[in-house]
Amino acid sequence: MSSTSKNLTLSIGGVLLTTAFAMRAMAADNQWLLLALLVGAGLAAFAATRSGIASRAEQAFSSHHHLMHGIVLLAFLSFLVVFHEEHFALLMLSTVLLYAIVCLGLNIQIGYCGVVNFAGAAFFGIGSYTAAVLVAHTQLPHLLILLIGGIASAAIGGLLLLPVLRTRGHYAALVTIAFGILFRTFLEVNDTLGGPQGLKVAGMKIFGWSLRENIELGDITISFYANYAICALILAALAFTITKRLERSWIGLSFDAVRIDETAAAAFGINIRRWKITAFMLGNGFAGVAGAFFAMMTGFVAPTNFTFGDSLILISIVVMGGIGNPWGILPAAALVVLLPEKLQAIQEYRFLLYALAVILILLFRPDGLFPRRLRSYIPGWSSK
Amino acid sequence: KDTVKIAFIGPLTGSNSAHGLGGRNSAELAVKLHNGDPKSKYNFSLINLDDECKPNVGVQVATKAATDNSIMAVIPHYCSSVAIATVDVYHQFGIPTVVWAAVLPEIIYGQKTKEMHRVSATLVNQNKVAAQFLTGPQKYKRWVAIYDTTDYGKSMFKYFSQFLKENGGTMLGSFGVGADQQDFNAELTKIKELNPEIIYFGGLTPIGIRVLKQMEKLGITAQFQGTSGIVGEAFVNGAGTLAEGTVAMYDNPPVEKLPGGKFFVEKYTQQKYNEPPEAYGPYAYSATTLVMDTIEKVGPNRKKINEELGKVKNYDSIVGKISFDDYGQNINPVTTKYVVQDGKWLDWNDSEYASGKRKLKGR
Amino acid sequence: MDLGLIGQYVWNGLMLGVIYAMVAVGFTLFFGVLDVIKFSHGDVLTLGVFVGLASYLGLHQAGVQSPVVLLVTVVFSAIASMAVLGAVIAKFFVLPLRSAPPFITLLITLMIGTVIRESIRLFYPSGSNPQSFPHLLPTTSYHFGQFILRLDTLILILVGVLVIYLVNLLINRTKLGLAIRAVAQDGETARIMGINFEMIVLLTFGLGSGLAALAGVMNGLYYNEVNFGTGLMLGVIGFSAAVIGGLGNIYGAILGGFLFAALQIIGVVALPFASAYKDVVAFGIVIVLIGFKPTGLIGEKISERV
Amino acid sequence: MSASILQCRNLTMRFGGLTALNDLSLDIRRGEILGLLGPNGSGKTTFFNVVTGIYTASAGSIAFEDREIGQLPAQKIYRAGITRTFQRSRLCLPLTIFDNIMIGNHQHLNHGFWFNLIQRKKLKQQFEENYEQTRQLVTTFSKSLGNKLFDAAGSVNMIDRRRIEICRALISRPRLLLLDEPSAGMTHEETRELMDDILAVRERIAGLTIVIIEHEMNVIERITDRCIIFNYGRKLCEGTYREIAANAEVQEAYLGQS
Amino acid sequence: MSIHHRGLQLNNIYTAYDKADVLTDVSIQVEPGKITCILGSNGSGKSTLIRSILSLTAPRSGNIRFEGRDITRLPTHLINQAGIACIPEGRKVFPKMTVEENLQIGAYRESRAGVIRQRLDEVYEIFPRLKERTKQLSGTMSGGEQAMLSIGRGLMAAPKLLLIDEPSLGLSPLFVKETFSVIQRINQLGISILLVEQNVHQTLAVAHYGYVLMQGRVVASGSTDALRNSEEVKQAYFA
Ligand SMILES: Nc1ncnc2c1ncn2[C@@H]1O[C@H](COP(=O)(O)OP(=O)(O)OP(=O)(O)O)[C@@H](O)[C@H]1O
Ligand SMILES: Nc1ncnc2c1ncn2[C@@H]1O[C@H](COP(=O)(O)OP(=O)(O)OP(=O)(O)O)[C@@H](O)[C@H]1O
Ligand SMILES: CC(C)C[C@H](N)C(=O)O
Ligand SMILES: [Mg+2]
Ligand SMILES: [Mg+2]
Repeated sequence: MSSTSKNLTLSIGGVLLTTAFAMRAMAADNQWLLLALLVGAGLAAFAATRSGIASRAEQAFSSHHHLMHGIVLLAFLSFLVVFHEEHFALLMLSTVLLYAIVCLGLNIQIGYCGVVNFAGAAFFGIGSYTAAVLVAHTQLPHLLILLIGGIASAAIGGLLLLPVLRTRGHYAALVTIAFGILFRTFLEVNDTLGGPQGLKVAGMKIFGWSLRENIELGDITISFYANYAICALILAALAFTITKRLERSWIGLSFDAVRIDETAAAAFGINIRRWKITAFMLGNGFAGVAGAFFAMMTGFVAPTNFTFGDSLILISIVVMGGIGNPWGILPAAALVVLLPEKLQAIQEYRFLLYALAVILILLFRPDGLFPRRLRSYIPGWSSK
Repeated sequence: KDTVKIAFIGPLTGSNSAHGLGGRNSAELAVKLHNGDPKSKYNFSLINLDDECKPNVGVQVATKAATDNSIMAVIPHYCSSVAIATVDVYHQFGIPTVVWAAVLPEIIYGQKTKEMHRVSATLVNQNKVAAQFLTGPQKYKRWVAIYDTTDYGKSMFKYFSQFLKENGGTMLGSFGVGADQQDFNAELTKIKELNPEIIYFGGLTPIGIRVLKQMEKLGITAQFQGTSGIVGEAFVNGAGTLAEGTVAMYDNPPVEKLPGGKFFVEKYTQQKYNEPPEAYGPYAYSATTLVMDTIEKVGPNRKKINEELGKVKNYDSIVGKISFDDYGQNINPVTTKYVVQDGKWLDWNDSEYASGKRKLKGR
Repeated sequence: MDLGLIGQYVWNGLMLGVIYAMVAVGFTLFFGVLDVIKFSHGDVLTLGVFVGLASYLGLHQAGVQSPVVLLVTVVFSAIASMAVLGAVIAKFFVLPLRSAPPFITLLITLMIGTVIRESIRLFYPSGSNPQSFPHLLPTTSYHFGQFILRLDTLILILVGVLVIYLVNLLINRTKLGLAIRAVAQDGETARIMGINFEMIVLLTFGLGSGLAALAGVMNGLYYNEVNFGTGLMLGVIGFSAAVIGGLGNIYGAILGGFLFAALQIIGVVALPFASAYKDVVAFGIVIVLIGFKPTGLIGEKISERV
Repeated sequence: MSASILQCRNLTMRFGGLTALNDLSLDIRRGEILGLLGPNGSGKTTFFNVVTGIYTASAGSIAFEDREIGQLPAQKIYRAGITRTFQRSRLCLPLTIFDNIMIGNHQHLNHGFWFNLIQRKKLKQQFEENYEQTRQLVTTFSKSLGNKLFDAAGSVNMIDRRRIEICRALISRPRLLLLDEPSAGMTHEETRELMDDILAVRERIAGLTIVIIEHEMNVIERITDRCIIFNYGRKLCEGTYREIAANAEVQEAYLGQS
Repeated sequence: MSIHHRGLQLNNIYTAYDKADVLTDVSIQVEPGKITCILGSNGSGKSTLIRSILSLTAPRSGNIRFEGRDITRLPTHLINQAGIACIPEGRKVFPKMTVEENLQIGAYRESRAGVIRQRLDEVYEIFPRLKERTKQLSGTMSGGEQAMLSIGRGLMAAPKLLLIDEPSLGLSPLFVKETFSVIQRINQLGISILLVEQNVHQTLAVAHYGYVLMQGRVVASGSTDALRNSEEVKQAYFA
């Protein structure tokens, strides 16, 4: 076997193994089994990195990206098939995908363009509330509402543009932190949007098809969450493609230049404002769309969904995945969303353990699980 | 024996976790005692879930419990804001539900469902009793209200002001505050300016303590009146001597006075839990026994359990007889007036305040 | 409005401002020395109060009655233990990650904060409930019309101001301060100059954390209540204050602290029927201010050289 | 078209109390290589910063190809055709060498969303064109560097980094190139190589005007057509290297051969 | 080779960054009171040599002795304490501190105010430009001005041995001359000097003894007179 095809096998094997693992962990009820699984995964990941298998697999992954994308999609679909009856597992899967979309947006902002955003949850929330209000008070088609959620989020984010453009570093961080807290407090004290109680949202309908109904195929009942999961998957795939293509383009290059050295970038004619605005709006748009979908999926939005703490969780996904690498976001989002959930068994100790787990991961992989690699514009391209 | 799963949901982390953990321990105690009984048909296993007192988390764990077909019933929620958000979930998945502590009326009366039942009271009655008692025998006239802006606080405030009006008291001003606000000096200074005789506080223990302490700092001498949200050891422990004379209504007599109170306290102490049962522990216990007894009767089948729960009348529990109305609300809880005396919540009627030995502020 | 009441508002604002400023100074110190934001700051503060409280309860049990002894023990146990903890965090979690992206430090300290907070809640006896913090200062009060001046508040404000002043002297007037700033700007070169880099970093983190503990104890003495979430909002506000004032600048932190307190108080006074909106207003104004002063109110004035 | 490509009139740049450029007037002629000399702190780098729009002059005017550019922001000036290197290397070290050079070619790249996200075929084509162009440019400087275009810029040594910086400035085919101490930190040999490269490039790009700040006199002597000496933010004198080297004032203030 | 050599001795030093070996078997001596220079082209490992002495990049093997004491891998600040100061490559002034504060940091180990004052005056005398700018933030100074400050800061330590890495970088010809004469003057005050430079002519003119480094190895050494005519130097610099 040639070394490339060997690496490819490694790569495919890695994806399949991860999927199998995720399924097993998802189904695990027993905390000891779960613990064993987690430790096992940690060791396996460690061994794979140390032995260089991981980086070879990664290499193959990026050079055969079409094939690999297909395989990842297949992995998701197989997840759907296995858990077709399990409402909760599918809900979790969809949540992971939606969080991933928000984080892809944050990744464009923070990882590419260097615009820090500590209010990811707030922009997610703007999308959610927009959807909640529009679903309740208008007849707009729900797909359009998704889009409007994104636009609303980007537009309200636009109010922050002036301070965001003028500040850097921690000062820019403060702008978004303040906004995040303001947003949450506003929702809590304001009555028209339901106050701290939040709002109920009707389920999503696409062209008359209600996503909130189970599908009966003969004897098999497919959880209605599968509908949501599939739609979330489509959205996530779209967001992913946009992010990845952005990176592999001149736009991505401009983002990088702005992030790394504003002064030098300006000296070469790069319009700093334009790119910061683009990244900020686009990222918030992602969050808004995901938020709108989330609202229609869970049927309920409340200020406590969108706290500063939630924004930090979103950032921790980006950081843990490896800043700037969209591929890192998926496993990190899965970890961050599922771990506390799976740890329900240990109840009041779960946040403690979750925090400890994150600390350990960061100490051992300070650049995140999958650090970003050098840009290649055309995957698999090599000069003749 | 077959094992049947039931779920308990409450705030196990976060600032209301004291009550959540007390409830959980009580529910666990009920399950333990039941499983120890050789005559029972089923073994029960209790799944404990944490709603963090956040509606969104609540919806998530409610979904988790409701969609798990092996779970036969849920005993959910301390926080009304969470409970009200989850009603749809329970309804949609048809899982039998007996609420153990949340008191917002709409949880049960918002829409008529087969699934929702509640052993604890609604907050309506306690506010009625409070308004009548304080304007009547105690002759207070001028109120100011501080309430947290969750639906619990807001709803408390809404009903109290309504009953206050009916009884001829005046509300000089009201202040909605954040559920985790630290500093109330600004609000209290304003209140000082308004100079009320009595301050109505609609909210939970943590900020109740803060408000009380900061009142003292500013030399506000008005009487302090709470709601069921502050009845519990946590409040007197936190507020110390300042708690003296605080009045609040709560829909149950003190544990010792409950029909099964002695028994409960004794068993609870035997288990050496780290946390006290808190005010709603007995309710959690009763809700759990009710669910288990129902399942014993009709077997682990969600539909049948719902039907059977709908029919509950005069069920004997440690908190007294439980009877559900058409909506599933327990109609029996009787509001009891409480007052803090020497670091303990006492039934007003047993206190030196009732006997006239001590007096509320300004009386 | 009654003059006495206005006085009361100002006085409340002063007290709040002092506490915010002390927390903000800590943030500025950490930022100053390592260019990192330590998000566990608020939780370290909380832990400090709990240590103080525990030592109070211990002594109290042992029969110690003298308020002075109790006070001194509470203050010193809190400061000393948190100073050590701050140094430990720096040594094992911040320094090893110095070459990693700054977000990592932020995240890891955030998680440390969570660990601290959850540990208090879980392992302090009935830690999930608010705890009563003892009165240890004289509570004599003087009435001037509607204005009540309590001796304990006065003492707290004076102590706060004094401590901030001393820290300021330390940073700007002493060799240690010089070393701290040198380490902040270029750790390697500072080492070449004979500065014990690690020691300075640990000292600074110890100092900042000790300061947080003191602020926490003051907060406890003022409000007579602590809970495991006490430091959470204080941390966020302290951070905001430090940044809005201008990071790395002690005066900025102080200014930011008082500004924030003022905004909150003005929010309630100016919006009598919408006092719940006071934080919305305060944070809104912060956003606007930072838009006009992108490097903080007392910002660095140098333009970057190329 | 006038003979001078850049004209400065009465330029003044103040930093607080310090006047870094003081009523400076000078002309740069089309196609020449001009040496900019002067003691440390005499305002040479500041002059570059003002011309490229990184600082805005406190007073005075700058005309590039007869068009006033004094108030324009940096990116517009670059688009007008002036590029530079920095005294302290300012490469984006985490990016590839190719990326760094492409940053210099920003204005010739299509930044449309449609183009970048959807028309990937066209993007590929533009990428390949640019790759070819970059490879050729880089190869004139160093063959080995030309083969490493997709390595991180941080992985190569100082001299190669300088080369990358110069390529970054040249890729957009500017008409005025400003080099700030390109030879700093290099040995004589390396400096000579680099200067040969620069001369070669000028051959290739007809009409390129170069201004070079240098403290290395043999370099100045070898490659400049003309020199201007700064002192205290003013023009001390100008002329060919031989002329200025013979000037007594220059000797005293700058060369130190009295 | 005596153990009680009073200057600096590097014996068989190997140093590497991550994977890349930079110094291979380097042995060097700096005689007390003398100027020793290291010549070598870009990337030959000169700065790495200095970093090894200062334990900034600790050597993998070999040892370093100063005044007979083993200082290999000693923490950097203790090496400074032993009497070795450094003027680092690229000046490395503290940009957000004033000129005077930078100089004070140079004398960090000295606690007597009077002595510091006196040294400040000495430095100001050598570099009047610094005296004009005592309150300027050093980050805003021109490249050459920063170089003066960096040298001044090194002098403030009054070290026994001064390591100087490419001091003439970016300096005007006049100033390069001045710098070399300053170096000579410092040396005459009794301070030993290890000078790393690319400026061969002037370096050889002031130094007493020299080494030539090529790809991390010492390829030639000797008195400066000898070096001036050596093949290796010509090869390294004037090929
Ligand atoms: N941003 C700034 N703020 C304050 N002063 C500055 C700034 N930039 C430059 N200066 C001052 O302006 C003067 C000219 O600096 P400039 O960098 O132009 O000198 P230069 O001629 O390039 O010197 P060198 O050859 O040493 O690089 C110097 O005295 C410097 O300190
Ligand atoms: N931090 C580092 N990590 C990895 N390699 C490095 C690092 N610093 C230097 N190198 C490599 O080590 C070798 C020697 O570098 P060094 O800086 O010691 O050379 P030098 O002789 O001082 O050169 P110059 O004249 O450019 O200052 C070079 O190949 C360089 O690329
Ligand atoms: C008194 C408590 C049981 C009130 C409860 N927290 C609720 O929100 O309804
Ligand atoms: Mg310059
Ligand atoms: Mg070097």
